[in-house]
Amino acid sequence: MAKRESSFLNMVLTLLMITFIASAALGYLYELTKGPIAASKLAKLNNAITQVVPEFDTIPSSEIYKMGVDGDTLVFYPAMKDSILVGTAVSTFTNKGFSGYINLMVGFLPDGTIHNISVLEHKETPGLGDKMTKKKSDWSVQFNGKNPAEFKIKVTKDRGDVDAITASTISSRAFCDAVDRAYKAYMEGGKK
Amino acid sequence: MSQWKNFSKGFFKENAVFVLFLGLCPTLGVTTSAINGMGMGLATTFVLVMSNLVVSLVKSQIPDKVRIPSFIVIIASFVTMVELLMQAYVPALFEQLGLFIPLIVVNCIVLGRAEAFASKNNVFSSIIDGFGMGLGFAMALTILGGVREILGSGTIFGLNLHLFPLDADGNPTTMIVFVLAPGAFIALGYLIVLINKINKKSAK
Amino acid sequence: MDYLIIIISAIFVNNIVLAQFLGICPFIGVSSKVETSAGMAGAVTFVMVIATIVTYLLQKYVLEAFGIAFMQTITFILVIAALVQLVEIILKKVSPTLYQALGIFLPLITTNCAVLGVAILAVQKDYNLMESVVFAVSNAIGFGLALIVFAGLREQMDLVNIPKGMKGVPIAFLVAGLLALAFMGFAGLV
Amino acid sequence: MLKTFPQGGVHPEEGKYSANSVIETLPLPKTVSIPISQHIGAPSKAIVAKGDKVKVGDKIAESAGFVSANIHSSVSGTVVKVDKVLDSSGYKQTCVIINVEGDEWNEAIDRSADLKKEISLTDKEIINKINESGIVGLGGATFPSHVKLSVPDGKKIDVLIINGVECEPYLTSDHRLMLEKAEEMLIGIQILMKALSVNSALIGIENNKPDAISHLEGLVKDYPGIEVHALKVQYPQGGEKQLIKALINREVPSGGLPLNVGAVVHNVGTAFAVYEAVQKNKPLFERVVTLTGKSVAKPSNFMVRIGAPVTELIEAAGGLPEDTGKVINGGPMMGKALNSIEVPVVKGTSGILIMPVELSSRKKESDCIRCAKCVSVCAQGLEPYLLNKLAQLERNDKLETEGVMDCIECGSCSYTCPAGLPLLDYMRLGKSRVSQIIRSRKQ
Amino acid sequence: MNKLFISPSPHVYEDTTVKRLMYDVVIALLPALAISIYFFGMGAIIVTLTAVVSCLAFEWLIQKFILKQEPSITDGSAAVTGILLAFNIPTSLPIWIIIVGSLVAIGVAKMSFGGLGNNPFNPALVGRVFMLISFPVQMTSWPVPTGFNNSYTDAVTGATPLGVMKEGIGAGESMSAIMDKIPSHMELFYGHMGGSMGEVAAIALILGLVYMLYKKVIKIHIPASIILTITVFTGILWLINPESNADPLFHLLTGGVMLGAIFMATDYVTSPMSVKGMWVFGIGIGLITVSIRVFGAYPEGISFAILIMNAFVPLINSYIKPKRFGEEVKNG
Repeated sequence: MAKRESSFLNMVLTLLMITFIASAALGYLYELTKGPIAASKLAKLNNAITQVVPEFDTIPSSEIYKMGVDGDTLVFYPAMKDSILVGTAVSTFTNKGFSGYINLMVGFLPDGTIHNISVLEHKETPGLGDKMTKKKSDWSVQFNGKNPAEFKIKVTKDRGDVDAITASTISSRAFCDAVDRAYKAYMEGGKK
Repeated sequence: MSQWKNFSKGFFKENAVFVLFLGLCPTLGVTTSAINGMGMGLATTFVLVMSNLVVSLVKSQIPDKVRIPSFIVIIASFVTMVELLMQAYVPALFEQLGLFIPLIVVNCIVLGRAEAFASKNNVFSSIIDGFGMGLGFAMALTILGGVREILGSGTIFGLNLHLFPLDADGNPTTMIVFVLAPGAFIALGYLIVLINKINKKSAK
Repeated sequence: MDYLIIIISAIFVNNIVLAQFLGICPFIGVSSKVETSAGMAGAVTFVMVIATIVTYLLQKYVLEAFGIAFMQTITFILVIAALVQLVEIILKKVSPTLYQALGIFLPLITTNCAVLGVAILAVQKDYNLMESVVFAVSNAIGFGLALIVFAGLREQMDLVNIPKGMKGVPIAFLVAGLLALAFMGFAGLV
Repeated sequence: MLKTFPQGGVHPEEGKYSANSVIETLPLPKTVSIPISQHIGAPSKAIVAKGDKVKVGDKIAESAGFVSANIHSSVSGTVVKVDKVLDSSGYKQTCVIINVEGDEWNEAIDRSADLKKEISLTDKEIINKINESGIVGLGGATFPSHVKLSVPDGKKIDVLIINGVECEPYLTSDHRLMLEKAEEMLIGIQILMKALSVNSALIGIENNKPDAISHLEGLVKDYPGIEVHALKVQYPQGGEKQLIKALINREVPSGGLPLNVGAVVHNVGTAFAVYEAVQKNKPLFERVVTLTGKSVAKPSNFMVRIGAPVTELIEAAGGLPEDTGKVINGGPMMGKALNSIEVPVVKGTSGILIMPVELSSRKKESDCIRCAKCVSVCAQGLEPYLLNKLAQLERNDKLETEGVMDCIECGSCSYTCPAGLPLLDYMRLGKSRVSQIIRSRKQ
Repeated sequence: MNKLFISPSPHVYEDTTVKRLMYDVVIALLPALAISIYFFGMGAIIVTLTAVVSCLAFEWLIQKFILKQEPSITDGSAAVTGILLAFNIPTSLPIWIIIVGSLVAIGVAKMSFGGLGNNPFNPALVGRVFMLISFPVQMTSWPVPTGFNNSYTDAVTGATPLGVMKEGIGAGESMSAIMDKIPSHMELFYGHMGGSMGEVAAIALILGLVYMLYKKVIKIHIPASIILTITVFTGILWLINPESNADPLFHLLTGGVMLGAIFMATDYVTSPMSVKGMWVFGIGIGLITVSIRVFGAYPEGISFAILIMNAFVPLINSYIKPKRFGEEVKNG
């Protein structure tokens, strides 16, 4: 088979053809995977919500409300059982992590007590700051069942009640910052 | 060249990472664990095989001057497919590998094989070549990921090896450096020395 | 202040080469001489900034506007490839001296993952146009800094007796590793 | 503060054992071998043949060009042969070998000891006379002196610098000369000043010769325009460029000559030779040579006829010590190790240094630890560690840009290197390669 | 007559050798070692012995079996690395970690580059930073200085003055309140504080400096430029706001500034060759040190600062040259 000549028309046609076929194929695949991608994202979210609030029978991810705080947005996911609010999961954040941004899901009971916390996204140092995730250590369990009204969300070094992760004061401090932000927002107007 | 040779060259003699020093960014970037390395390697293998296949199929239809742009489009399409598929079916791994998935498109191995091999050889050889180079790449990434995981986390494929003494909190005291950037460079440097030695020995 | 954070972060804390592992190929391949490294750094800066601007606009006004964000990879790489060609042609006409200095590096840049990486990162981080430009410039500087320092180290390596097995790429990786180790000290600056 | 050059320098152990030994005249040797090339430039042409009778001061070889010098017989007797003989360079060189018979001097020479102060010759005549008398730089460089005095058109010289530094350890010949022949030397300086038409001459002397400094300071009052300057004891103070910088704070440009900054440098020995040539009509056929060393029985300074074998000097100083390991023609920093002591004294021989065995071998070599001592001692502001490496790797272009040609080969770097690296050896190698390249580029 | 030796000039040599220089450094380190043993007791002895022995052992093993060279451990450089490594770690560090650190220092940072004279980064610091990043918990548990009352395995730990300050500022306390929790400047000067074993006693380190200057082992420029830069930089910050910035003297006496400036930054192999270059090097170290201390995550920054500037040394050497004799005239 002889090579096609590099005439201008040939070149443009070839590129157009390839791009067209590629786009078509991708468009098709996109449509195909759109569903599963959305589903997996939702599953992750729901999973996080389920972890941090007591049992519920509604779909919190469909009843969200938002609140702008500190130049970013907190998202609230109310969880109800038998039409009674059993808890609210709050997606909160901090930029003070050792490697910047950390995204947490904090579950509050209606009175503001922390039910549980799960880490959605972080870039903290493996072996150190990443101990904030449940997978690596039980460190974050100490928040469970504490009400920030009595339990000061600050590391002990900052005269708070939280024991910092050994050698990761910054990550611990950032974690507290995010939880504190969620709590304040929740108490100020996030309770619905 | 026998197809076996064609296939196996990618593992040692022409290993992309250890011998040709290609595709180094993902090699260093994602190999914090063996499983990540393997995942990245397999994703790259997929793109490599598919792009080799398509390129060798259409090679005679493409005018020389637009060869490279055409290859890039073909490769980029497959990369996007991998992106979409991983996002849909292995979201956790996709998150771990992050930026490096779209960056497969600029991985020199892929374009390199398309240009140097697939555009000159028949479909079957090209597929074999893609598999060989891809799996060799995956092997390199898995080895590097494994080494870093063992030293840096004390585990292999997530399995605790109980190599390191525990600290006061009951966590193993591992060499964290190896899961961080410096450890990646250092580990790869020494691995290359080792592989070169082995290659030289086997050549004799 | 935000810009300062972007700048310090990109140059020192999250150095594109030493912490993000982007642009490793030219880092290892081109950096044996300080002068060529400087040329490469110049060319990358040039392309990176333009590419980031163009891809930013494309992302905002085409891909997102039409809901085809999944076409990102394919569009960006094409834009960068075309841009490199364009820059080459324009440079040749407008400033032959600059072309002489940067010319040989331009073709290499298409496959420099740092350029594509920065373009994608700028979009991922949700920067606005000005922030994206600052981000691109800082990353280019970070790339240049790493490249030039590294080239200096490698020039010195040429003058000492490196053990046989370590010569070439392995020692380069080792130096890069120790350089990255040193740069860890910048952690937490932002 | 004593004057000195601005950067680098070392201070080796001085070892001036012969500083107080009055200059003795060495007994006439039985034969002399006078090489026909004792200077930088073209070797001269022998004008005598086997069987010829010569007197002291007779010309036996003729200058073979502008940068060349006449050579005169240092003895009277019969030419035995003109043949290749091993000389102090370590190579066989054409020498005129003369059997000594009596001590009959050429009649033109004024052998009286009277000091002749008034200068009757014009500047042109002086230069001719110096050329005729075969005078070369006696500090060791042996550059024909008349060339230095013939200032090219367009260049302006305003100062004459007289090098009485003698910064080489052990050597004392200049020192003794300044003490014993001071007035002759000063007149010689005046002659040089006249030849160059300058009104000012500065004598630089290292401060470890206070007797010479005060002696000369007392005398120069009668010699207008001549000044004596004490200089810090710091090697290589006697390097031409360093000396000019120290005395008049002018910096000879890289690759340039003292001429470029309006100065001409002559050695005190040369000044004395000029006096003898111009005032006494005596060509250069003898000079002061120091024979010294740690274990030498009688460290001495001798007035020696050119061509006399080194063995005779050694005998006169008490014989070759048992533990001799090395015999050096010149000082320990820049001198040349002799492979035989049978070689003749030449115009450039300022001293013969005998080193005991334990000091003769080189330091054990180890790897460079980049301590930068070589950089800080380099008076030329070079980086010997780098040049050493570049020369080993034969990176000639880089060698050139890093200034290898500026090296004055003073040896301070090798002297100071704690790793015992032969830095100067490699720099010399580099210099010869680079100068070849430069030469071929010019063609 | 004996055969005469023939060699090119020069024929005399200064009586310094690499070995002597290295042992002079060891001697200069002894006062600080003595004070460390006084304050940290058994731990200091164990740590130093472990580090020195393992550095020597690794160098010997690598030279003998991997590089197949003549072992040269008697040149003293491995011993210096060992002592400096020990000086840079807390005295309660587990022995196996010290051995890993020594392997990194000698094996990775030094021998991989071909041994003494070839390494671009200071081996002891590479070892230290490697350990600091790998084992942050162990590397930041500082035994309180209680002499031989301290048990090695189960030392009571406390914070370093810099750590106290960093945390205090983080908690929003004022500098005067923080200073009350920290030993007085006088105590800091003779080393009564928690910290890496060799860095605590400024006075002993300065004594070492004086010895090395007297013996002409090092030049003053690098220590002087580092100390000057830190003084000026922290002085400016302190003058701007003394309530949130510590005074310059505090900065000089705490952390590894003295140890780093006197013994680590002056390492021949990894510092610039020219005097001007030394100034640039020292100023760079000073600036980075203070930046890390004041703005960064680590309370102490001089180790990183020196390593970072080590990386710049080749560039400094190629662009900041000694003034070449006769050069100006040529150019102008």
